[in-house]
Amino acid sequence: MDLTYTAQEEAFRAEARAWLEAHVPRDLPPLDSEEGFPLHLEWEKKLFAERWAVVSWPREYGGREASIIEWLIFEEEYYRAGGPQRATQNGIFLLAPTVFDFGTREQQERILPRMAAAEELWCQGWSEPGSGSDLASLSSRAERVEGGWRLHGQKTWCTRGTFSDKLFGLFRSDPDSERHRGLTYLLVDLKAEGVSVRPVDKLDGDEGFAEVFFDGAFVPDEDVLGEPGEGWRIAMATTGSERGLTLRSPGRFMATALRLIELYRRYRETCDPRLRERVVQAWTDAEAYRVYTLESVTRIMDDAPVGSDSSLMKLHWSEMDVRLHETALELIGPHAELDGTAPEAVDGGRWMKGYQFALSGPIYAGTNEIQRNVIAERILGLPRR
Amino acid sequence: MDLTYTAQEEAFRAEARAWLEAHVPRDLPPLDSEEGFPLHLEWEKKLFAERWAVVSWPREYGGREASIIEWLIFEEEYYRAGGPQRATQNGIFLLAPTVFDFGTREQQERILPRMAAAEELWCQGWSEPGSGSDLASLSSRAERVEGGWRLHGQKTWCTRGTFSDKLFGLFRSDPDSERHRGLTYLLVDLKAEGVSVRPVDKLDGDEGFAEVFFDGAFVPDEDVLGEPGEGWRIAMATTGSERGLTLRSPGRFMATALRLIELYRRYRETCDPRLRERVVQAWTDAEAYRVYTLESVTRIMDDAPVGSDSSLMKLHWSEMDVRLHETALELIGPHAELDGTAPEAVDGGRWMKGYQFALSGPIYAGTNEIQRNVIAERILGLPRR
Amino acid sequence: MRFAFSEEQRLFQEALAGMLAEQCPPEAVAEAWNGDSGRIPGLWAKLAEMGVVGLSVPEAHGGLGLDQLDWVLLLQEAGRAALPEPLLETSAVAAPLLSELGGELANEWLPRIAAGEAVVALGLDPAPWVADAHEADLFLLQAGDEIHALSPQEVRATAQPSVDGARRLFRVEWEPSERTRAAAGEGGRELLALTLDRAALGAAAQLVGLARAMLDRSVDYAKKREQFGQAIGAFQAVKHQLSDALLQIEFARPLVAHAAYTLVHDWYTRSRDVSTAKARASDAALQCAKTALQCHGAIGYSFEYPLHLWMKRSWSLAAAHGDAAWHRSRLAKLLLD
Amino acid sequence: MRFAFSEEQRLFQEALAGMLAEQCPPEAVAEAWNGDSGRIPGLWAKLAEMGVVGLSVPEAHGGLGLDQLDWVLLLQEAGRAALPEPLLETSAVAAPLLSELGGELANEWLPRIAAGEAVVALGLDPAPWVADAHEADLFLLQAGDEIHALSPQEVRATAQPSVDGARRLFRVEWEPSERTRAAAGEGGRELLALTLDRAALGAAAQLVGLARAMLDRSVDYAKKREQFGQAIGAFQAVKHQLSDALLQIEFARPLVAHAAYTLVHDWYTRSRDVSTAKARASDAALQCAKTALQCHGAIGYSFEYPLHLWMKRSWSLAAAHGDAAWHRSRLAKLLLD
Repeated sequence: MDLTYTAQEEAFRAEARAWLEAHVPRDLPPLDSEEGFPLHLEWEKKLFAERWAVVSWPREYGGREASIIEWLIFEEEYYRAGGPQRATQNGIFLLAPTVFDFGTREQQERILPRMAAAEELWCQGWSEPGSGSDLASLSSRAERVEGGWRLHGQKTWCTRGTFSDKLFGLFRSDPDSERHRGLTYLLVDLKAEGVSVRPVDKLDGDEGFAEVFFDGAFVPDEDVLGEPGEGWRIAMATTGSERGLTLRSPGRFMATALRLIELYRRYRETCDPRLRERVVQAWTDAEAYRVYTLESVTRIMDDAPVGSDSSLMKLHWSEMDVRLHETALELIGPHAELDGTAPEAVDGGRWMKGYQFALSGPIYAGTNEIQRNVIAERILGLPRR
Repeated sequence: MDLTYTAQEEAFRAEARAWLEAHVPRDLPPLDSEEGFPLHLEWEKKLFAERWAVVSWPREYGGREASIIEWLIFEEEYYRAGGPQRATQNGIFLLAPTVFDFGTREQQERILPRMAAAEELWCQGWSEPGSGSDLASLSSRAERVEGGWRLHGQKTWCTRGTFSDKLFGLFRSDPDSERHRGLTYLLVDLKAEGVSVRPVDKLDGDEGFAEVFFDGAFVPDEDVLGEPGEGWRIAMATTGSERGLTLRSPGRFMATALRLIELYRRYRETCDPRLRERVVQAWTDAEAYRVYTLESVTRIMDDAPVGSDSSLMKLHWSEMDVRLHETALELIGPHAELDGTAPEAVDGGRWMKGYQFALSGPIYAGTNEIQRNVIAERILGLPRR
Repeated sequence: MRFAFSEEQRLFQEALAGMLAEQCPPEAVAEAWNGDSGRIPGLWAKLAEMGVVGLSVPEAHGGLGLDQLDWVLLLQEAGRAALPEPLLETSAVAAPLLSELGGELANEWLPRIAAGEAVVALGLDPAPWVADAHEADLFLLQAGDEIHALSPQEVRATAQPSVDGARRLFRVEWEPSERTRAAAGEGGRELLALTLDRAALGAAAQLVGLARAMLDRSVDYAKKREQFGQAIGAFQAVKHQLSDALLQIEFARPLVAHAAYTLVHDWYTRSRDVSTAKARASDAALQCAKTALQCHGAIGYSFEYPLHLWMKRSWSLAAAHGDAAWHRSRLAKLLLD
Repeated sequence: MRFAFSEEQRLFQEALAGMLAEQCPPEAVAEAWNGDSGRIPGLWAKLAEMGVVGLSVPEAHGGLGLDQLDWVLLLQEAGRAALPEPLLETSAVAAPLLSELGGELANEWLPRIAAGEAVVALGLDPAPWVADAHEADLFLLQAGDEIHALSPQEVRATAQPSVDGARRLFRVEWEPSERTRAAAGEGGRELLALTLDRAALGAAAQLVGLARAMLDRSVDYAKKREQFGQAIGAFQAVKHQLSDALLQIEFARPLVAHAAYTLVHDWYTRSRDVSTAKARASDAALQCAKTALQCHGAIGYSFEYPLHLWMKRSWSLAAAHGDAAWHRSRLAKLLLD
């Protein structure tokens, strides 16, 4: 056990901190809004230009070949400096790991740098109106044609779909197949003929989702990821691997916990005395996640199977995020309900906005009910039924 | 809406309070213990002698024909005065309602007065080793013989079985039947030949349970309650009726909440400040239960169906009881773990003892998981599967 | 001892529920939130016609002369429908306060309230905000132990938009003066305490209705939505969450009626009972909001689906007139000190 | 950065686990609780032989000279087996304290501890109780900033039986004197702080093991016990309770190792990390106790079934050396003030 950072890691941290403190933009409007989106893109391009967009990627794709520990350090520093949610995150965190593992060299070269540079924005196309938690029940289909596939059907809850250029998702390519079989992982151009995108606003009123309709849109063979019919296996292969970590780094939650402590210091004289303990509890939530991640990452470095850790992590971060924000809202009391546009909104309304975002945590990426089933069945070995 | 008590109800309360304050025994050893049991019996006999044992029963069986409101008042006063758990409770609260509804006149006359006078103590025989929550899976059987039935099999978790004279329970009288059919409700003499009783100690070390083994014990026809084969319907008929209320009256929990407030006053200077809110929350739990019961009782008086209220009430009281005791244990901090025999035990160790008892609440009388299913399916109308 | 509403009270509730089902569907609520006033055009007049707006106005002033107990079921329905009208402040709280203040103030304003022609904004501790200032004809504002009555011209109101689009909140600045003073001293203190209890209780009643609406909608959705080959409502995890939501509601609901009774009869337990009701109703609504969203999944998170209207209204009313923590802290003083 | 125990540490853990599986089965624990000493006859000697008892005793005094980090996995195993021996107080806490006190005290007692021939009782704030006074050969007791060393003849011990039959607790009365004083002033304060951290951390490690044992036993039971025609572990409600229990354990477990590391390396975060670990380990064990009982049902409530041994031990250790509230209150001072 050695919990000190190497000189190289410390140097990496110092460099990241210095650059981020100098460059992180303040008070950007929300990413999911008309006015905020171009400013976020600009920030992504700046990150990429200085090789901070995808630190763990190969240099040829714009990265720094950072170790996983360095990646954790970067994340800590990014959120410590107040960096905004990443506009490229669905690409670099959800799709890229699969492209690295299953893409051809040609696909990697064509897709990854443009994704990291925010020249091409990706959205996911997992859910369908009838397929939420039960992903394997999807029915959007890909019909085999000369040189490619024609798509029919509908995807929904495509995060930031209206701002995106491309969509990745599973399509039923074998019409006789059922459940997990006969699905193909396709990369779809949202500007192509036969694709239409309809915005769906989120709880907080921002334009966060899209529905995407396919009416015979064509996808060439070069945009199949992995083997046709193997989509399920390919999509699942990267959940629970080291990449399972990437979307929810401890840095983000620790930064929120530290902001909560700041908030407590401002309200300590007037707030309910019991909130003192709640703030402490929130910090221990974030600290537990940080320390758990260190252990997990060590197992990854040892090439040990990480297994269903990702389900435990998902439960922990999603429920912690709700508690963190609930505590903040209780601290600010009657100011909690104010919209960001209110002159007296605390911290620009970020806590209510953050709460609404946090509430999606237990729902997306596999509801927490599903995660608890997974833990019970795969880790504890309880019978499926 | 009229929440005042009538002059008659107030007079009843005054009489009960005066008598109880003068007679309630202090610091009895536990009911489920060798030394405590005879003292509790003595108390029950005193209650009966003065017609306080079963206030709502007909006068001919030792009651006062008290209204249900008066019964609630009696319970409030009983626990307010510090009255102990009722040694006769399994008889008077669990069996008696069924005897009133389904017993013959002869059975009522033979059974009820002796039960109320604590001359004959009853224990329940619901569970079997393989049948806990799934009561309908029971397999102890009653074989038809001349003039009665012969019993074979085993019952378990018979509360205070070693101290009891009689057992009531369901037995499979039709060997070809399954689940809820073919069961007969029998009243069994525990001293009869072919019955053996083995004590099973509880969590807290007291002799609380018994296993009862039947090896051809004979039960005469006069000890069948209701029709043979109708046992399930008979046993279920009184759950959810007004009698569903009787075992857990609000008076008991309000008395505990008020004792918790006393405890808080003793420890307020040294305890964690957040416990102040927890104590308040515990009191509102008890108050909510009291007020809910007033509403429920009004429905009963209006002959409106009470339905699955009893499941909501069971969830509330059982989880409230655990919270009440957890709060008390946190208040007394390092003293919480002391056994009642420790010289520095707080209040004779009643809080830890009470906590251990409270922990059984979410388990017995239908686990809280089952109750939640019942609420979802019968009240909310969600599909069974 | 009889804990039940009267037949008459039930019938009034049903009538209001029926009217709101027609006049205040989710689409109308959503539209109101986006509108300038936050209201549904014409609905206030219909409520006045029905007698709801003037429920607490004495008959002599054109109202029904009823009390807080008569409000309970009606405000529950208002909550259930997420009614975007100033029913709580103007009708359930300001009207009885004006009656108690009496004199010119009562004579001038009560008939107008009953007729649906006047909206009253209230500025009461502990809330820093004044709702409805954009449309108020009269402001009743607290300064210490005093109550002041001001015209819209005498206050400066700065909008402080809430996430609840129908609760138009404002920071109101104003100067107390002898001319504006309507009550002071012991009398002022007592009236303010009573008014706060009325307001908190009214919010609690609405929260019970909101919670129930969110639960009912979730139950309906869980019966229809299928995943893994069955209705999600057949999954035990969903069942238990919804059962817990019902449990919270059912043990808050009678407390609201109970507090209304002790308020009307001025029992010494009045404030204790109101705080108990408001604390538990707030908790119930907040829990139901989370449960409803979780059982709906992504659809509940979309702006097009109306669940968020109920959720935001719950967040807002749970905070209004003292949140659960404020009321439990008041309870602690009453019970423990 | 490498967050993993060494191969050696893992092997030692396995060896102890194997030995305890044989020597410390639930029946032996139950018997120990009923016995005069609360111990399993002969087990302490075997633990000494294995090197566990003298783990922290310097090699020069016959021990293994290892540190708090080496204790983590061993104390987890002790917790898992509900080991009824004074391992925490005598071996994991008193031994390093005696090393630090040094001099005659160390020379006299450390070899005896390593040989399994001496038991040390500790009286440390905030605990009002002293464990093991009935069999202690040496008492190390706190008086303000001072540490005093006393013989059994110099103290009056009154038994204060705990629900945990192996934790023999006592109220100890004694007089501090110059003769008994082992440390004072700044040095005393520092040693006491370090010792409290060691004790709290040791209790936390045992609690993690206890929690895991209760979970494992519950999972096994839920796989076998059938109701309504299926194993109860197939019901989603049972699955989710057990998943939540695992979640609590898994996010407490690494915190214990982390705190052990910062304690050994004397990072400035030491007390913060220990309090985080103890608070969360206590919470996890208390939650697992409740979950285990609920998933077992009536059988778990019976004295014959050993679950209650683990539950009571959890209640006792969750309170020992500062309960969760105490540690969160300490954390609040460190983080917020």
